[in-house]
Amino acid sequence: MDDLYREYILEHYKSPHNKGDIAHPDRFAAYANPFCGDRLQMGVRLEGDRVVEVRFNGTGCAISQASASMLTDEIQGKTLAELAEITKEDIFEMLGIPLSPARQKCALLAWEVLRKGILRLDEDTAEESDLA
Amino acid sequence: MDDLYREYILEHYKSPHNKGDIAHPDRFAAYANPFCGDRLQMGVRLEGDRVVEVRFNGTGCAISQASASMLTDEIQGKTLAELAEITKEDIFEMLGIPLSPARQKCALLAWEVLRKGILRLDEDTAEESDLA
Amino acid sequence: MLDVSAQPAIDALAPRADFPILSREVNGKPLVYLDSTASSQKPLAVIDAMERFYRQSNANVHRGAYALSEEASAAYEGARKAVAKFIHARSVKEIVFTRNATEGLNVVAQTWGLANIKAGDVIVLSEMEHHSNLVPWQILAARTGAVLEFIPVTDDGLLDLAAYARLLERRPRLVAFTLMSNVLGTIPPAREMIAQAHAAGAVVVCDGAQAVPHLPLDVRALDCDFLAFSSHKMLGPTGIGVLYGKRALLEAMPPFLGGGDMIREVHLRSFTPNDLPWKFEAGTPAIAEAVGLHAAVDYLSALGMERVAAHEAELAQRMIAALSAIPGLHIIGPTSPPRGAVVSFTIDGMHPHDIATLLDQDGIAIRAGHHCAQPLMERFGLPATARASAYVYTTSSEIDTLAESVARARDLFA
Amino acid sequence: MLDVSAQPAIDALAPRADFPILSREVNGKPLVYLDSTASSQKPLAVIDAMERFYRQSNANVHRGAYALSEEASAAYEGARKAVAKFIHARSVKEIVFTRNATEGLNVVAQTWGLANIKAGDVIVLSEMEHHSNLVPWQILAARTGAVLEFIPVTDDGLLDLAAYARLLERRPRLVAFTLMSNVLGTIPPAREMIAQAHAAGAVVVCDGAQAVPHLPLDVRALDCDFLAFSSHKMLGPTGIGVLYGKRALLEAMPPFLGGGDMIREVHLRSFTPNDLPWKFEAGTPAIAEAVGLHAAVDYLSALGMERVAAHEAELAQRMIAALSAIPGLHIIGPTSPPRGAVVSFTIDGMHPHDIATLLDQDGIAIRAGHHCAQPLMERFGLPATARASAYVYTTSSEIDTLAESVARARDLFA
Ligand SMILES: Cc1ncc(COP(=O)(O)O)c(C=O)c1O
Ligand SMILES: Cc1ncc(COP(=O)(O)O)c(C=O)c1O
Repeated sequence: MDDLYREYILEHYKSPHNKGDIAHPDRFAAYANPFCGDRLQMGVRLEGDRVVEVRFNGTGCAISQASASMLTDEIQGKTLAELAEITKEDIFEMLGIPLSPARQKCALLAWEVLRKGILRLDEDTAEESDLA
Repeated sequence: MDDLYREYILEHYKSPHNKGDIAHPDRFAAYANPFCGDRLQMGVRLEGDRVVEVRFNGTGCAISQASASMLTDEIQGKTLAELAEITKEDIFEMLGIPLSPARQKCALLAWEVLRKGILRLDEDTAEESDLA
Repeated sequence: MLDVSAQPAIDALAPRADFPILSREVNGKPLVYLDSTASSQKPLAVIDAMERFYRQSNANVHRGAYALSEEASAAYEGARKAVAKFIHARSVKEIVFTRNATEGLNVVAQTWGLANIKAGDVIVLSEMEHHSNLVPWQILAARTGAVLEFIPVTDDGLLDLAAYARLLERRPRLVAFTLMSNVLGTIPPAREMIAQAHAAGAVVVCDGAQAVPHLPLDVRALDCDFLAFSSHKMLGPTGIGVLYGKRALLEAMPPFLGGGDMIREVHLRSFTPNDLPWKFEAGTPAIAEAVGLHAAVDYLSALGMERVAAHEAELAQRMIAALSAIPGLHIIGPTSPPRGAVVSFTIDGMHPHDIATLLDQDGIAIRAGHHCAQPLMERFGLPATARASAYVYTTSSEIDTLAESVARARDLFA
Repeated sequence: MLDVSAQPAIDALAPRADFPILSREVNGKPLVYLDSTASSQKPLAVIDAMERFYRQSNANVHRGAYALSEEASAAYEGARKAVAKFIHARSVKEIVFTRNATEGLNVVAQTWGLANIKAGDVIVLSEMEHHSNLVPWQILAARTGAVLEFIPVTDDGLLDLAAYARLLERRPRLVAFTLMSNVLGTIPPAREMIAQAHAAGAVVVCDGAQAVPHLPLDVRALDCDFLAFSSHKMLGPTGIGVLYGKRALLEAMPPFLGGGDMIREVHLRSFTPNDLPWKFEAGTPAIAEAVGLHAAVDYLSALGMERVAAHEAELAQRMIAALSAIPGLHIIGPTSPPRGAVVSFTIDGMHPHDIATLLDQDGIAIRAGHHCAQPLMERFGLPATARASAYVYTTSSEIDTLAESVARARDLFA
């Protein structure tokens, strides 16, 4: 049981970092988890192409909330180019817990909002590899 | 093999009775076998409500052609009321051969044209018994 | 917490040995399958019937002039007759095989609906519908300009019948609602609602996806005009469902899909549709699946649908009692009969997904999410619920295991 | 009559013991199954895969936060990947599971078609299409005012390519044709035809119901825009089929049916569709059937589709040689390669049904009728044909048995 719900995951869940709204974000995006419908939104304030403030909001499971909490910690202070380097695997490593495919979707929700919504990356070519 | 294709069936098939067209039929109907798409048409001349002439036409298998040949022999000279008395079972008895469900449809094609097309019977109530 | 062990045990209604999957382990624990509302498990009778079909009688249906094809056709049409009898239809012509309940509802929307609904017509649905009984009507409304109105759901999970009566005053063309909510377990008073709708001049579509597996159902007594349900939720295979429709309505409807089997005659530029029910079955149907559904219907009939309903009513009360004893846990939906054995709940400070994941580690399969009823979640201001559901193979000791595991999960997050 | 015994025997390509039904007797004779064009028999690998799924992993897919549901989802999506690879699609997003080929063709007609076809637009089909590739376009034409034109079939059963070139000058919006005729065995030069259609600005829909089971197929090389086929004709179960579509086209299309799984978000009066391919899969899909299809695709891949095609090419020539030696017998369709191992024939003075019934009494299953291609029958001035077809389990000695039985049947009617 405690494999997944480690102390630090529950802590991030109960006291999430960077949770809330930004009044006038430079970039803002919201995205629903296709697995469960939970919505997560994220806003950033930029100076040049560097994130100087980030907030997320929405309800979600411990995995998605902890992931958003930890990822927004990472985002703070990075440039958009640096953020584009973050991979799925980085997220899994950051969380440090074994995840089933369904829970991986929860873990990646914040990362998806970041990539598709904030960084506005076209994921098409990346997803072409689904036959590997 | 000869169970189904008895001598008399093949004879009716090769030399069908009452095959052809009537120039000015009093009643005329055509119907396709839902099982195979073969069409069979039938025309009758009436005097009062008595059939004085009947002809059928169309291509079909030995079973449907022999059935039409034998049924039209029966029709000749009967009143419409008498014809309405002819049942499916009468047709099977008339043919005198064992028929699988699919071939029963062939055997009954002429009878269906007679009932629905010539006698204009509404079969709805009769078919309600399909849950027996 | 309630001492459930003090209550008399409830055995499974069906022999558990009939269901091979129930002897499986999950995460090192015996499987406790409490997600039959999403899909039921299958008895050997169903699995074997399909296997036998493929090993002995497999062929395409309807047009084969050889023994195997006649056997397959007889098996397929025999399944239709069994289904017709199971729901007390008048004729096999009223039974159309579809892929699932969802397709059945879409068939009505896209054939009867497009032919009969005009701009400004009112369509009455309820707030507790499954997406499959919402989206088809949204698409229809978008195409035709019809107006959708909704029977509200009360705080205790019932349909607001006074509001329904007021909606009927607007003389809707169509009323569509579920005979049992897949989230709340609510069983609305369908017979009265249908009579009222008919009095107001509406055609009534019932979503039977939950009712047909769990309750005795008689379409003649109910008098609904259409009824859609799925095989996979009633012990049968995936890949097949049923649309029941009153014959006169089906006769008057244009066909849905075009192709083999649904035609009587085809020319290059025109066709004549086939008779009922084949008019609505284009292409090679789900033959082996019909055979499996037939076996499922026989299995349920042998158990007796009255007994199935009684078994589940008992389990529902047991589940509600055991779960509501857990601090911070809230049942969403009616807590007293009539209701189905599907129980939604939330726990303060816990997301339903985390509940389900923690239970899974105890071998317990429950569902968490919006259960394809997002508007109902919105109605209750919830992102999701956890949902446990029972069926003929469920025992009270499984319910006890569920309650213990939920209590432990809650403690972890407390 | 040709002395077929003088020719070398051709063994089955697949072990016959893999197909339990082939050891069955019909009317006291060993079953000789020569109707694979209508539906194929199933190897144990397929039957067992589905049985195993129901016994071990059955659950609903996509939204379950428990192990069983994740297993079922992985099995279902794994099948999609296997199918994508089998036809060399670019992505699983291009693979939509349908009930059968027929539904796939209707999906294109009712979504892409209704969104893109306008009054006066030309749709080019061929005279040898199956009803499933005719009626959907007739319905579309009736709704939109589009014009249907047909590539003629020559007396020897080939498409008239000169006439096709002329039809393309009318710049059709859509060209739809079969990659193999289920009556004549004709295999049109699809690659060239598709390139020409694209050059003329048309979107191309291919009916792969016969080609996918019997020929190596690469949608990227072929470059068709849509391709529909059925599992039951390629060793897989009934109840499932596939629609392949190029991603950009699928993305731009409105959804087909509304309901669970095909949505991303639902409100009372609106919804947003899900991503590809789920956008086109409403309701609980044919899960066990996908598992069975996966096993079928693996089985065919292990045999090798090149070898399947070569085996059938040999059997086709053997069948044509043996049958044409019978006096009064006429082969309908091309008599030399490239062609499939489906051979239609007529016998002077005999209706095809009587041929099939007489053969059935020898345990031989062939089909007789219009084969869901009535316009093609009209083209040849025939009410029906008899049709024998071979597959991976067919041997030359079965062909010999066929020819002997046909000769005897003919003698009875002579
Ligand atoms: C060429 C062709 N197209 C389409 C179909 C329709 O296939 P299904 O009935 O599986 O939808 C068939 C099957 O008979 C066929 O042979
Ligand atoms: C009430 C209700 N309606 C419709 C459906 C849709 O059933 P299916 O997915 O089998 O089409 C379900 C299944 O979840 C349901 O519970």
